[in-house]
Amino acid sequence: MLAFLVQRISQAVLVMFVISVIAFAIQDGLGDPLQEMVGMSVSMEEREALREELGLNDSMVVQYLRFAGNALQGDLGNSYFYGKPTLEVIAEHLPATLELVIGASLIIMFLSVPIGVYAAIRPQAWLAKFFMGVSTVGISIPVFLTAIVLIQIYSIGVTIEWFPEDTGWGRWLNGAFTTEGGLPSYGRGDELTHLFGTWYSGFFSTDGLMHLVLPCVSLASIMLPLFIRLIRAEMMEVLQSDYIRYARAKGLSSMRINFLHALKNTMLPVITVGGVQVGVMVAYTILTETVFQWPGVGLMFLEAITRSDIPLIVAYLMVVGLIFVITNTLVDLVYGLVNPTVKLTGKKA
Amino acid sequence: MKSDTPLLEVKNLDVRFAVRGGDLTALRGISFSLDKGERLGLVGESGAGKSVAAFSILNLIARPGYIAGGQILFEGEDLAAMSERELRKIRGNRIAMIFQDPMMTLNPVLSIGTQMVEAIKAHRRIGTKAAREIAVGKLRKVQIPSPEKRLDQYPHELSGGMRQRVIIAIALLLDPEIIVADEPTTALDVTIQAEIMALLLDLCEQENVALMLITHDLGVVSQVTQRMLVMYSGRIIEQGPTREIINDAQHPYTQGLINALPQMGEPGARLFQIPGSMPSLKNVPSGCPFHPRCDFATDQCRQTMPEYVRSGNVDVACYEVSNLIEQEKRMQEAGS
Amino acid sequence: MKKLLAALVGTMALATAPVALSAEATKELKMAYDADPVTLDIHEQLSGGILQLSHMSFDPLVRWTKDLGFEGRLAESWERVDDKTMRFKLREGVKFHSGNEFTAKDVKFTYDRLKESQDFKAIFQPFSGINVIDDYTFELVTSEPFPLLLNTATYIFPLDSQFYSGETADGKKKSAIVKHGNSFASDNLSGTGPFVVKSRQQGVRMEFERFADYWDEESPGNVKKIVLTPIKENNTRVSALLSGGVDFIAPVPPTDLDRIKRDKNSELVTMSGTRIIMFHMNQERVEAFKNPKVRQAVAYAINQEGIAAKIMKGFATPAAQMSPAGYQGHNESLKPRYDVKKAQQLMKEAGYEDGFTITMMAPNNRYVNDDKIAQAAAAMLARINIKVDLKTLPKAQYWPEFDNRSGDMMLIGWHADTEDSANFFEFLTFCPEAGSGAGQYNAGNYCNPEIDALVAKANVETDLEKRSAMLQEVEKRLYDDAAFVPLHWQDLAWASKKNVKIEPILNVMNFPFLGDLVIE
Amino acid sequence: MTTATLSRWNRFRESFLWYSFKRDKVAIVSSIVLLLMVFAAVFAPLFAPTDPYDLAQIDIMNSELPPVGMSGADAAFPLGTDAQGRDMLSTILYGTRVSLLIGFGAVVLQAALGILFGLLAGYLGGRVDSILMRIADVQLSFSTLMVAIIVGAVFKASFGNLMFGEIAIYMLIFIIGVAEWPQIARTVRASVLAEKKKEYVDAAKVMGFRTNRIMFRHILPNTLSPIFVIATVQIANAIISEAALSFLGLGMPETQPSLGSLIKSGFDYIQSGSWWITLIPGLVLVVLVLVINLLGDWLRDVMNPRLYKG
Repeated sequence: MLAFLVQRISQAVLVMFVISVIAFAIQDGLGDPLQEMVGMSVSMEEREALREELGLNDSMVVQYLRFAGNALQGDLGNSYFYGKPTLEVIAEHLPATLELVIGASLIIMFLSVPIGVYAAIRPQAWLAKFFMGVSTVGISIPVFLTAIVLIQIYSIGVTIEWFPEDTGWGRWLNGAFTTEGGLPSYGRGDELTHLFGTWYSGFFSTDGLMHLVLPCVSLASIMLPLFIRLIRAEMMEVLQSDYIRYARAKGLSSMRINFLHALKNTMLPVITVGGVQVGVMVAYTILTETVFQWPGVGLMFLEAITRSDIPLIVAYLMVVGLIFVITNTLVDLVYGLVNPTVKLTGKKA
Repeated sequence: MKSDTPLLEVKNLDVRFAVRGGDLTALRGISFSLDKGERLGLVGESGAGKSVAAFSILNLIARPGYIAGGQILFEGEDLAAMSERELRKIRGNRIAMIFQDPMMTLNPVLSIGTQMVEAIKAHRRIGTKAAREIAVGKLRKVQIPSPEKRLDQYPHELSGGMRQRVIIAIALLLDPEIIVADEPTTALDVTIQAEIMALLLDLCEQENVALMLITHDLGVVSQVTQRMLVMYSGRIIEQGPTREIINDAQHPYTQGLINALPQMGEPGARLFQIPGSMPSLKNVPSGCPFHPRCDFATDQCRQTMPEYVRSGNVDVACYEVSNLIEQEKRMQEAGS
Repeated sequence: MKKLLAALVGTMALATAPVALSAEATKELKMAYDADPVTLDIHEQLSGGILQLSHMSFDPLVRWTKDLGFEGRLAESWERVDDKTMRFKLREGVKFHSGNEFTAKDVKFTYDRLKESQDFKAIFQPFSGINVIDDYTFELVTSEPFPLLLNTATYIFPLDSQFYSGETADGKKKSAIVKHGNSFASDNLSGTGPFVVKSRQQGVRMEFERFADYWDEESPGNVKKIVLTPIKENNTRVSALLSGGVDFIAPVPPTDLDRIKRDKNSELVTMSGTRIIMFHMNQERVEAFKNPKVRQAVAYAINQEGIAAKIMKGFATPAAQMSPAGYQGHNESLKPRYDVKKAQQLMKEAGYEDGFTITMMAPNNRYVNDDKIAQAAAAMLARINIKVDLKTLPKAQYWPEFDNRSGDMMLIGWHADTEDSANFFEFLTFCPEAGSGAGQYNAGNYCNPEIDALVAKANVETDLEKRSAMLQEVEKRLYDDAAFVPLHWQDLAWASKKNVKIEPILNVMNFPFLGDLVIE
Repeated sequence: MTTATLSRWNRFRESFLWYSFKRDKVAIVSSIVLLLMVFAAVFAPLFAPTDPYDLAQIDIMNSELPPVGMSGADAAFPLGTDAQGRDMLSTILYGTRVSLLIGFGAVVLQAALGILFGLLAGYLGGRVDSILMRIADVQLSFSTLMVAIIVGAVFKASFGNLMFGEIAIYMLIFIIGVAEWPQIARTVRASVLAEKKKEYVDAAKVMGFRTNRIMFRHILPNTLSPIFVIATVQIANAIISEAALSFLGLGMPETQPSLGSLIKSGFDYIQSGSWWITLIPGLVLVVLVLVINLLGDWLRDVMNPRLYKG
């Protein structure tokens, strides 16, 4: 077990090192941070003086060595825009993104498992076909379109008059589709409960939860279809296997066969693929946070790009790299726990 | 000890597979019966429908197969017509099964204990602790060393032979009437095969459990079973007491099978081979399905399906045999 | 209407502020701008956001009125002693948020700090000194006669000198201006303004609360608490207003103007702005641009009305010059001159009938619809066979390209800090000269020494009539010489719920005086 | 019956693939729609009434005209015009061509890299395998977006800005190709590991074939079916990634719009009247991606024999 963790930690360090080198190499391509810091009418000498002060004129190697030196003591430099250490800025914004990812993952888990299993057991049922159809369409719609449509329907509200008002059913249908909206369409609301450190959570107040609804649903809308199709495919394969047939031969109830015997075997590949997708989801938060003005690391990263706040960009890329390695390690640990045939040192091929 | 009504009676069972381009008939109206404590062997080349017959008893045929006709009477009820809910009460409880490959039969991610306890609790209202004791008892009965430890182990931690012992133990958990064993030892290596088969035989005798043994190994059938059926492309072509058939096989196909067995005696003799191979279900020959490979095939064999005719205690479906019997009868009448 | 500078002598009556007993402040305002202030140190950066914060938590000596006149705030009255000095009389009994008394020494402290600040240094360059006469009077002295003294005075927001002096616990000077680090002033604030900063999480939320003993009793403002949330994405910001999440938003993108007008419980206010959007034609990079005929052809080919109507959806005022209406240099006679035939004819006369290829660069997230404007312009130039390879960039990447002039035609927008025409010419059309910083943003490398001399003369001309005439002459000359291609002045737009009366507190400089805001 | 040497076409017609294709209505409809779209996109210059890349044809005055059938529509612009006055129909046709080009191009690159690395990792195993898989892990921690930003910056530094117009397509193909190759590599590696155990590989070794001959001539053909399946899904993902990149302003330039950048440019108008500027290209994008996904699903079920459908 220890060897496994050491191997992962070394991988994390390698990943962070590689990212920091790449990020520094493209520094000048990311634009000039000075623009954001000085007014338009500041003369060239002033800018030159400031550039000198910030050490931007040094050669790239010198800057990187200074950065690496500090990084070893845990100081990833100061963000130009926030004027604070980058790690502090990230620490402030990370909880918001993590809450988004947690919310979306919960939605995904509670929806994809039942739907996936149902679609596997009764592939021909029209409801299963309906779910599969919706999930295929879901994958094809870019997230920012879903987000905007959600905002329009559920927070601003949309009045439908397509159906003839004069007929009974027309009026009923119009009524059914018209929404007043009301769900908050931006930000995390102001009733956040403080958990620890910089983690202010929205899960513990109704206002906080209301703010979480739309962003989590749109973030989940990217991954949900993927998981449904994955669980369905794996489950159908497992249902063909001998031990399932043997379970039926033992006279077990179909509930037990499906939700214990089959599901446990189905979840193995889902966990490995799922783990990777959680890492990818962190990247998708950038789109979701932009549309919902969600103060997470995604929006922070995008603004850092527009402001070419280079220390923050480098720090963000390293932290995301670290998060990815951590999720991978967790996935392998969980896989080891669930799958008895795997000893923790190596992964079953 | 033939009781009047047999424990299990299969009457012209039809099983078909709904595959592209029309249905394929896997079992063509087979009938046989099994008495209490009796050991019946099902023999035939692979593809003859032995396994389909075994699985159809408990209606476990995987899609796209389905029971198309006939009855399976067990203790007065027709299993073929029974609902899934009632059938479930019988599976594992009254009729148990043993599959071929122990590597695949046990669920890899659940412990042996879980898979045994759940079988008991599916049919008895009993606490887990009591169920575990029953399980340990059965494991001891199949001679597994330190059974308590086994309950918490996982299938991948046991050898093939050991696993098949566990599966036999599971089959006996609820003192079933019948055990259907689908080539229980084929997947094991030779040394273990004899051991496991002997174990199964003793336990069936001790517990007075009827055994329906599916195998392609005539040696095993001749030692273990009391009656046997010989199947060929979905039909029973010969059935009767094992001793009688082994010593004096009537049907040419059965004779071919027996002659194919490596005999002790003549070293270096070439083994007899039945020419050709088992027809696939897609194009079954007309009349008697064996006719293309039969030396005695006549036009009659090629057109119509021969009826069963009794010779001694053996029922045989072969024109050649029925003609011989006719002649003997005529000779006896002429002689007497 | 000519802008009347305050009379030489005499106090500016306070009557202009609407007289009403200061209502008892109880209301809460939720507002959303596209960005929140970068820092609390109002001398750290000269930008719209910082000036908006200044007007909320500080008070200037003098501030602009709606019609570009002056209104005394902390300065009760002022008079010109000679053509180089102006004496100011301060209001008494004004308190800082920290409770300290406001006196002339705070003005001196603020003046010295402004002289030190990298961003404000240039604007206060003409000032040579300040001398405090007594607690409530001081004099500002300029090295030369300087007509825009009051214009610059609008940038002096007196700081609480006691609060900002001395050292912090870890030995850092409290008054230090630190550009990228964490200074005392960037996190703490004490001014005389209507609102105290209660809490701040950068990029997420800022809370203000009304200053209990705010000096301006006559202010009608009844807002007790303000919550400012930055919403970057236009769509989300407008949705936030329409869904009732916020009460007041700015800026409003042109595409959403009629959506807000149609919404029954929100109200839209627009005003023509003072930011000119224009193209430079780089003469050094493209030989043809040296020929005035070609430059005029380009000027004739661009359809300012079309862009303003279609792309800006009527949300911009087409321009033919740099100075917007209300500035001294605004020359009524100059009109947009869109005429494709004349443009083609000019190209033929200049010998470029079959045209040439140029590169065009524009930012895509700096000015309203900047990338769409550039595309439209490129399409218009194609009509006179000028083939354009357009490249739009985010602002952080665009400005370095602008500094090393890497595009043949480059888009730029400019708002005069001094609200005066001379500022446009000094930065955009003066012959570029590294030393003095003149023509720092002249991406056209246009150079006309006589025009530069005329502007220099105007800068020291204190007689307003003469000064206006000179500046208008400069605009005329640039127009005839087609030194640049003006497009339009960007309008300003704000939107709020019906019960939030924003119209009276808004102005052309986009510094909403939230202290006087009334919510029904 | 003597089996005549079936021509490749007969073998195809007899195959299970064709059989299940005929019976699966969804597959038929999706492939027809896909073929139509590809055909229209490839021959865009013929079908499109105007050439959206020729700026002279664009007149700012007829911008934001609604599609035909709505008030104020202009017959010359069946699907209306965008904010620049460009005809939507022709811009969408050219845009679909760009998006398809990026989708297919990126997947070809992904497949090339993925197959090469997957084969090497799977077949050689040991250190090569762990190194390649570590690179894949690092790669996966960079989502497509971050790779786009980094590669975009590198391209700018090396090629300079002004050439951006021409190289945008190749850059995007390179970005999405480089960002997503691990997906295919992992699939290939998994199936190579499975194939490696099979006897025919030992047989080939015994016959003395060199390693890469075994890899490419023997193992690869047997791993084609999963690659083919994942490739179709990756095309759909590539098109969606390009749309996401365009939304953040990192995709195709306005002058040569892809479907994604068309949606982006119309994005501000979606809630304010001229909704068609975003929704029509959005619809085309969704249909295109949906059709490819449906074909991918069908292919996966057909190619994966163990997944019998009842």
